[in-house]
Amino acid sequence: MAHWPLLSILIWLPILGAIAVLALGRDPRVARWLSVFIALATLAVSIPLYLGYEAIGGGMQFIESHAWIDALKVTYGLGVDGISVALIVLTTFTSVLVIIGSWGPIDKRVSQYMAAMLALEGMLIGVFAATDALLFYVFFEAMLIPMFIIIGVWGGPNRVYATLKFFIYTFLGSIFMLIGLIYLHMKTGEFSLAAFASVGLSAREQTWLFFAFLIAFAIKVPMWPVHTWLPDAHVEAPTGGSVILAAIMLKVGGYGFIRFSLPITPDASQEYAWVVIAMSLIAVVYIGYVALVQDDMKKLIAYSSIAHMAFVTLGIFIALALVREHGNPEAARLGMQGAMVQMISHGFVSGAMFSCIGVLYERLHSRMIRDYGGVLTVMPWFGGFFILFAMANSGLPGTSGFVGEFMVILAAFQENFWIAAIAAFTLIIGAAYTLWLVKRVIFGEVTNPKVAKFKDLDAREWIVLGSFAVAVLAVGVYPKPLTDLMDSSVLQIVNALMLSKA
Amino acid sequence: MITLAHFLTLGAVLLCIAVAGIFINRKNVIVLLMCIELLLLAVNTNFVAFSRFLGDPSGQVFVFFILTVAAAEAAIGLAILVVLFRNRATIDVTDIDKLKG
Amino acid sequence: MTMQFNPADLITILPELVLLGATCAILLIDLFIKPSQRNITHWLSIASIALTAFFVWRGAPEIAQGVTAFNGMFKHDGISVVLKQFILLTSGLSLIYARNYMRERQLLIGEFYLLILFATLGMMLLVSAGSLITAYLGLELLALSSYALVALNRDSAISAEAAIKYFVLGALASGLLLYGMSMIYGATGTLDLAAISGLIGQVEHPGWLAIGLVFIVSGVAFKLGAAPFHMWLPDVYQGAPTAVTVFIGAAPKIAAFGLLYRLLQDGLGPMSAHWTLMLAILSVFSLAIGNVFAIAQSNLKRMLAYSTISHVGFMLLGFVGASPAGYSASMFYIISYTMTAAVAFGIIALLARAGFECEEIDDFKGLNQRSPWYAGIMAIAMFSLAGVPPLFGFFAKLLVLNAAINAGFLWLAIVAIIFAIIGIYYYLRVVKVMYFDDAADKTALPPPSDLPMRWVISLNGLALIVLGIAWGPLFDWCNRAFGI
Amino acid sequence: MMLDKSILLAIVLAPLLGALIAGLFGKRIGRVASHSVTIAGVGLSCTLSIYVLYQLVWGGAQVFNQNVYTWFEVGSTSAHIGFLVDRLTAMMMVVVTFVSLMVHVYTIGYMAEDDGYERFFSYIALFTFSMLMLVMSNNFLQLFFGWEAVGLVSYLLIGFWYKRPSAIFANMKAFLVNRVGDFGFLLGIAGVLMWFGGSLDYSAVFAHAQDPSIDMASRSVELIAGHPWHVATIVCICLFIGAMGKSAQVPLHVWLPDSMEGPTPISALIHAATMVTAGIFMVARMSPLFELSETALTFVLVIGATTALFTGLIGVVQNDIKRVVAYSTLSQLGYMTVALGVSAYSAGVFHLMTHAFFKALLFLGAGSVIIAMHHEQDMRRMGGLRKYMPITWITMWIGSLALAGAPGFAGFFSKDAIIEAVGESHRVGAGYAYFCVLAGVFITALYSFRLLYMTFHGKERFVVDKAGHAHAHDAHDDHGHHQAGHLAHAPHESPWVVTLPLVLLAIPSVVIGFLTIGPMLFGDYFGNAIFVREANDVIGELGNEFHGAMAMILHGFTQAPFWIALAGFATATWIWLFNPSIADKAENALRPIHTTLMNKYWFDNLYQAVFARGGVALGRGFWRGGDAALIDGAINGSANLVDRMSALVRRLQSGYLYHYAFAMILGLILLLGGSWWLFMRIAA
Amino acid sequence: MTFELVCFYFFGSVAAAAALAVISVKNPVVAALNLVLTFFSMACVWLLAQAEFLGVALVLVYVGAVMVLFLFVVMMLDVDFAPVREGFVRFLPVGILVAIVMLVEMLMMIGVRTLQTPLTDDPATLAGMSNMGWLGRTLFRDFLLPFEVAALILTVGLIAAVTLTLRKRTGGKTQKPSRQVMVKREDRVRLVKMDAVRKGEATP
Repeated sequence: MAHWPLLSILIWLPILGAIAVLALGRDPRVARWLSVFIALATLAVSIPLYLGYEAIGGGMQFIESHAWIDALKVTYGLGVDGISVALIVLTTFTSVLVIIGSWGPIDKRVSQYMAAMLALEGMLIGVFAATDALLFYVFFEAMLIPMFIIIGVWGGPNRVYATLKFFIYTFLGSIFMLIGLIYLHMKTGEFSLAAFASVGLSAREQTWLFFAFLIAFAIKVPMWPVHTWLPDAHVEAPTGGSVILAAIMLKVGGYGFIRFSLPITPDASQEYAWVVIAMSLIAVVYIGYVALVQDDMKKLIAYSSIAHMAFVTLGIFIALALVREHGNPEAARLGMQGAMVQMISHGFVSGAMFSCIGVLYERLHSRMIRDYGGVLTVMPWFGGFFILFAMANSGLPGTSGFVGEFMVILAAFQENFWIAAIAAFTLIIGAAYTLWLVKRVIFGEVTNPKVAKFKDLDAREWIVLGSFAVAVLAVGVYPKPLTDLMDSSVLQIVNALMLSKA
Repeated sequence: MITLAHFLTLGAVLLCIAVAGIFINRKNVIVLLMCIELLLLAVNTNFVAFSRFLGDPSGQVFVFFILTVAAAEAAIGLAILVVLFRNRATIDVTDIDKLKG
Repeated sequence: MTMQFNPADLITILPELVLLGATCAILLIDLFIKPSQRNITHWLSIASIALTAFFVWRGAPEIAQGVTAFNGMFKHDGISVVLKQFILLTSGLSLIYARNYMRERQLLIGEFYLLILFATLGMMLLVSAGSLITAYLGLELLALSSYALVALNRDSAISAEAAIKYFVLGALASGLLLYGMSMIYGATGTLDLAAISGLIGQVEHPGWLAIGLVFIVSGVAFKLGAAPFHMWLPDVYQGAPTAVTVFIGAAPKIAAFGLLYRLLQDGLGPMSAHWTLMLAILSVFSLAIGNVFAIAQSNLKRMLAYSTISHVGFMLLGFVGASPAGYSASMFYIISYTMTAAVAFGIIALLARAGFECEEIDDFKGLNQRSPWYAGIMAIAMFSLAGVPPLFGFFAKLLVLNAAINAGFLWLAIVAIIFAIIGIYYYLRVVKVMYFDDAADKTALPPPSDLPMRWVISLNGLALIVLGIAWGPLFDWCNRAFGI
Repeated sequence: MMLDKSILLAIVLAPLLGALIAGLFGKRIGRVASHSVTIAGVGLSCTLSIYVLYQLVWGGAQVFNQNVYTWFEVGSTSAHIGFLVDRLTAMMMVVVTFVSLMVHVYTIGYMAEDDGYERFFSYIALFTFSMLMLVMSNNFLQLFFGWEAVGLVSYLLIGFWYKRPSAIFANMKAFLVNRVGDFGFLLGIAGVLMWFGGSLDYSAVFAHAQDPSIDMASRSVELIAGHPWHVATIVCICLFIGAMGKSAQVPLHVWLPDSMEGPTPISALIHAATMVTAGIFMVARMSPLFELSETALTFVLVIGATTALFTGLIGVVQNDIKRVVAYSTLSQLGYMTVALGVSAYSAGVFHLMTHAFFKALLFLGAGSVIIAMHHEQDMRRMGGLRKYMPITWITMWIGSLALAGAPGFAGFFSKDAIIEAVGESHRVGAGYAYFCVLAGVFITALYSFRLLYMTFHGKERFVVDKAGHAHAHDAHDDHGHHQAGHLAHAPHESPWVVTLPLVLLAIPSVVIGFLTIGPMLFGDYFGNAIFVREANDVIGELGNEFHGAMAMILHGFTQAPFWIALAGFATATWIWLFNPSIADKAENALRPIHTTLMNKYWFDNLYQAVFARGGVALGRGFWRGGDAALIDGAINGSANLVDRMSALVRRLQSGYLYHYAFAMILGLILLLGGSWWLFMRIAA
Repeated sequence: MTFELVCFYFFGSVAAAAALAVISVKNPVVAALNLVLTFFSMACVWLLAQAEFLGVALVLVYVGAVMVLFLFVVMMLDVDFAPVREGFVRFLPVGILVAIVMLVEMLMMIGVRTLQTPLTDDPATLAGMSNMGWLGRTLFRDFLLPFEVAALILTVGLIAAVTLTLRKRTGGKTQKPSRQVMVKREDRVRLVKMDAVRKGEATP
């Protein structure tokens, strides 16, 4: 199977599928079935990728490289290491659930919606698979278009503001990165990430490149203080949009830090690691408190996403600091692994939470916490799922939510006690806002007569939430396969961090 | 005795008058067209002078072409003017402000 | 220096001769056909353009630096080949997009075709100008036709207004251009561009060169529509009949690029130290003014006009390096821009109905519900103009930014992207209106009657994607034109 | 010989399996099947636990320490799931599974009419699983897993009646307060990983701690520049904060009383016998670490002593029968902690065990009373129940005597040992602790017998109205639905499923101490499961005077604690048995003290005000002020700025030809000037 | 101060003055006549530079054709005398200032002060031919292509002018006998039935 261009198939199958859906999807039923079929096919293709990937060694594998633009030495270069494989599988897995989940709620212009989703999937896979900076950038930017449409067309009342904010915010970030990439191209004469990583850069160059990348990825993650687009986008987006956004798109930011900031500007990253770490810690506490007082479920989860993604950035830059300042690669690996596991886990958990909210929204068409209460009485199964995911969200051991945070905190402690302490504060604040949400929505007497009429999960919702639950528990109970998948890749990155460039 | 400077100065003066005429003018468009003719006149003076002082004919030939083009230009300009007048019943510059912002 | 007329020269200008002959033939034929048979003129014009394009392709010079004719007054090289091909292409497109619109307004007269053909001829001369005089005459041929085209709708007050503004300012600009030419001529004593660039080294009055350069740059900036010489542009784009806007919005920009290159590089190349700075200043002005003014617009044609100004600013980024790579980037940019603008204006023309111009942005409300296909194409055009990958426009931006940064104008590149971000907003607004808002009436739009137009504009729109993914060949072509 | 891993796995997984079946398919398979399957599971693991204990103590089995599977492995850092089964663990396993089994049986009767029946069994079985994972763990990760898992189950069980606002408030409160503890606990674990040899396995960590070549005791680090701290102190205090949360030590005790919102069996199992003692177990388990830091132990000591006395005091004024027992639990946990504080780990664990039996007994007894009173929990509406429910009455007496430490009863031995250990200790704060524990004895006796008298003796303070059989048996989950103090029909003894566990628990409450004190405290029962440094070995010193349990009883009569307890008993009898009016008089006389106690020293109010409301206020501030005003303000502001600028400048495009021309000429002049300047520069 | 210089100054100043008049007088007709004067004097200036042909051509082409066209249009449109707008006066100084600045910049860069190139003798006569022949030779040998293009430009001008201005008369009254004979009574006469007017209701 190795001789097949698996990655290209993974990227283009959904994108071409999107076109097919647009073309054939006049009848919504056709559109739905076709898109599910394509998504499943993509998932199926991603399995040999996972199986075929040799974790030992951890270098780039499934490499495809064709000249794209000779004049600029731009290549259509694809390749994956453990990290990419994990994220790609996450993408294909989530996309299937998202599309299944969107069957009910989306009733107008179904084919366009499904097509947008599929195109988005393909582009996301492209981002995770690209080894050429320009290719990466193309996918990185292109994915804004379908998301823009998804939020804008199928979104809530304030969708226009939200989607414009989302698009311009993200575009603003990435375009500075573009300048950085061009500059690097000038230095190296090509666009391959490997070349960028190996080229020597003066401290000054590294500094402004670092910040160019930081803006791009910090907005994507998003990190405090450039996070405000996320709550709006989430609140207005349709359920599927929120799930994809939270579960995968945010990961692109963290992935970017690992692929760009660290290897290309290691010294600047070291010098300004404190900036990122500070931003992350602020996010944990500040955003935690903000989440506490939200009265809109989606907003609450959106904020909790920001807080959780803060652990990703924290882990990454803690790792850097550990290597550079303490010469402690072991702990650095732990931190980096933690960041990665956190990404995957957050993908499952946030996706699941948003799906849950979608289930409720479908029934009551309100996201306001105050409209609910006592849901457990009428929807026992749903209540069970919700509590499970809530627990995962508050990082309960045995769920995936715990693993990453645990690793990151262990690593952070070795960098600095106080950093670890502030990070560990999430145990309290995270539990606080999540359980309060559970208390107000799931528990209690049924106050709203509409709620009393709720039906419990139907088969479709069962599949979605069930799959998420399995994933959450599997990673929580036995994370070793995941960490093994990424371990040697992480090792390579950490080792690369040791060498200075200036 | 006449030097090149005289011609160039005269050309520059005419040019500036013409240009000033275009942006100072608050009256009707016809005067603008006249200013354009002045402008071309200034240019032509330059060419004539240079060609004369360089002893190279192409300058004067250029002037010849400019005259030709200017004639065609005037024709078209006046035609447009007529169209404008038919639509607006005025050719007052200050009234031509439907398109703005 | 005088030399005899050399018949071989006729071979060199064969494409122009073909077009000229065809035009004259059409002029005569059109006299004898009934208005109902205008299609004959239509197809004849398109055919003649295609034929010309064929001869341009056949006559492409083998040697890189190209061949000259008529004592170097006419220069035929790789650059002129590329530019001519796209001038012809865009002119042909605008003819196709125009027919329906003009017919519905009883403006489908033979002169329309003649003027466009003459303008095209003028542009072809312009881009292969080897001497100041050829450049000037080509320019005037183009300009005079354009003035007339803008005023073509004789019963429209705003068309007339646009035309008079265009005319007066255009004449002023060519006057300035001429003055600059006169100073250059005075300093070097020749009108031949190649000779000029050779002589610049040893002129006794460099001041004349400087002043000539300034006037020339101003004149060309006007034709390009670079701020602060841009003010005619919004009014003309808005005032002209949309079909005409399609034309003057596309092809002449390519020609203006050619003019800029011929005069500044071929002629005044050695003075690049001067003009790169001027162009940088113009570029900043254009980016700022174009993007900021565009945001407030409610008329789509006018908004696109301002966006044109900003794109000119972007295109100039390629010139600040005064390097072949930069020129080819600019050429790529101007090509991508014209292709995209053709789609945008074409869609407006396509959706317009008799008595309904469909040029207000609000006219596009809910287009996605009424006609998803054309909404999609318009969206593609908008995203391409905004410079979102993987569309044509993005790679054009990439190349010019690359050129600017390589030329050491990092600050300029950053200014450019900052305004590009501002620019995103108004392009997205169009998409927003088409996709997110609801139409006043949900009824599906009847597909435009003009079948060829539907096909061509669809292809044109898809080309923006195809050229976005496979832009290599075009880029190589541009590079080869500049001998890279 | 070696213990068989599969047995241990069976012990752990049997309850889990039961829980899953009852949880997922409960509604399908019905009530009987649900409780049978869970009871079967727990019963199995109980028997196997006893077998394991037997093997370890008499069968001469080795300590079992193996990993089951690797959880994750990153470089040299690895975490596993594995079991460490030594006698300490085995003892805990037996206690946990036995009490759990009793509670299962009891529940059949107690929850008979609740529609959450299957769910309940699933929960308690799940709890048993989690608790076993906790105690059997051989590494910190799994310890933390169990730690939080029992927290989760307790959360679910406190909120079992999730429609009651009070219940869902209490369970959230419990979870959050525990999370505060876990916050410290997690940092402690991180510290262990960093400073104790980079491993999470007990064996490795302890080995590192005891390695003389490293001398961890004196290794220190500067968390705040210039203030070196012993790493051992930091780690131990962090870990103990976790214990404070789980074992409800002041100031993290506030959740335990509220947790009585849960059904009584839960109070017995989780909030008395097992979960809350996890902290004690953990510290005992970590004895090799705690032994490294005097400071940490002092901290433990003081916290424990404070808890022992002051929470007991609250118990005296409570009228809710369950709450009285709850506060007594707090106080007893304080005793255990004190024991830990003076390095008498074995005493602490010993008290843990005895306490587990008699406190479970008391809770279940209380539950039995509550059933009889139709979920009336206020003792002021009880009295004279002894004739209605003799078994409960007697077993409650036994439990109370054990609690009060009547010589011979289980509690006597353990508590006495602790008190004497404190007396022996020379640790800083030992004096304070000694006073607290002695005073605590009096208080304990006081509230224990107060409870008995108010409930079973004296005149009946409830009315039985013959009418209204209609709502005699309706849902348990809303009590006090009928007029207070009115019963549908006369109270009667509970069914056998309720009384049987009472009896079965009463037996160990009497004898267990007598039987096991020898080996456990002064024998070599724990072996090296618990490590005490020579200098701190108070138990060892006590051991010198120990001549058998009988002698200890006799000796006990001559000791202060006995007389103090007696005094407490006498006071209680005098007041609540013979002339209750005094109680009210005293109440009025000591009004300020009484209010203080009634308000539990205002801890709850304080936390509510500061953390709950403060947190919300802070969040609002961040949200409205930070996100909305500052950040979005800046962003939308700049957007609007561009808009307004655009609307403004577009006027420059005036539409007048001469302005256009003027702009062109200005541009021209600009370029001219610029180029002139440039030209001059180049010329020069 | 030679005679030529005197003439130059005379004609030059007249040209400049007339040009100023062109842009300043109210009446477009006067403006046009001033323009004519400017052209005349400039023609003379050119003659001073021995550009006889162009001088004459200027007079013929402009004064003879273009200016007449201008006057014709002015008359045809009978534009009224535009009143001077208030904006004008306020703007005037700025305008003049800008114009002067521009002039100064240009003169400085041309460097007129230092420029003392003397008038050499006529290249045409050196070449042994008249100015006209001199030009013609160049024009038809070297400038063949431009010459053709110029022709095209004139054509375009022609086409454009015609297209824009020529229009079919609409509303002209012509007889159509065929329709006249085919007319029917119904087309012309309509019988309207009205009920009689009663007293009181009539004439509100």
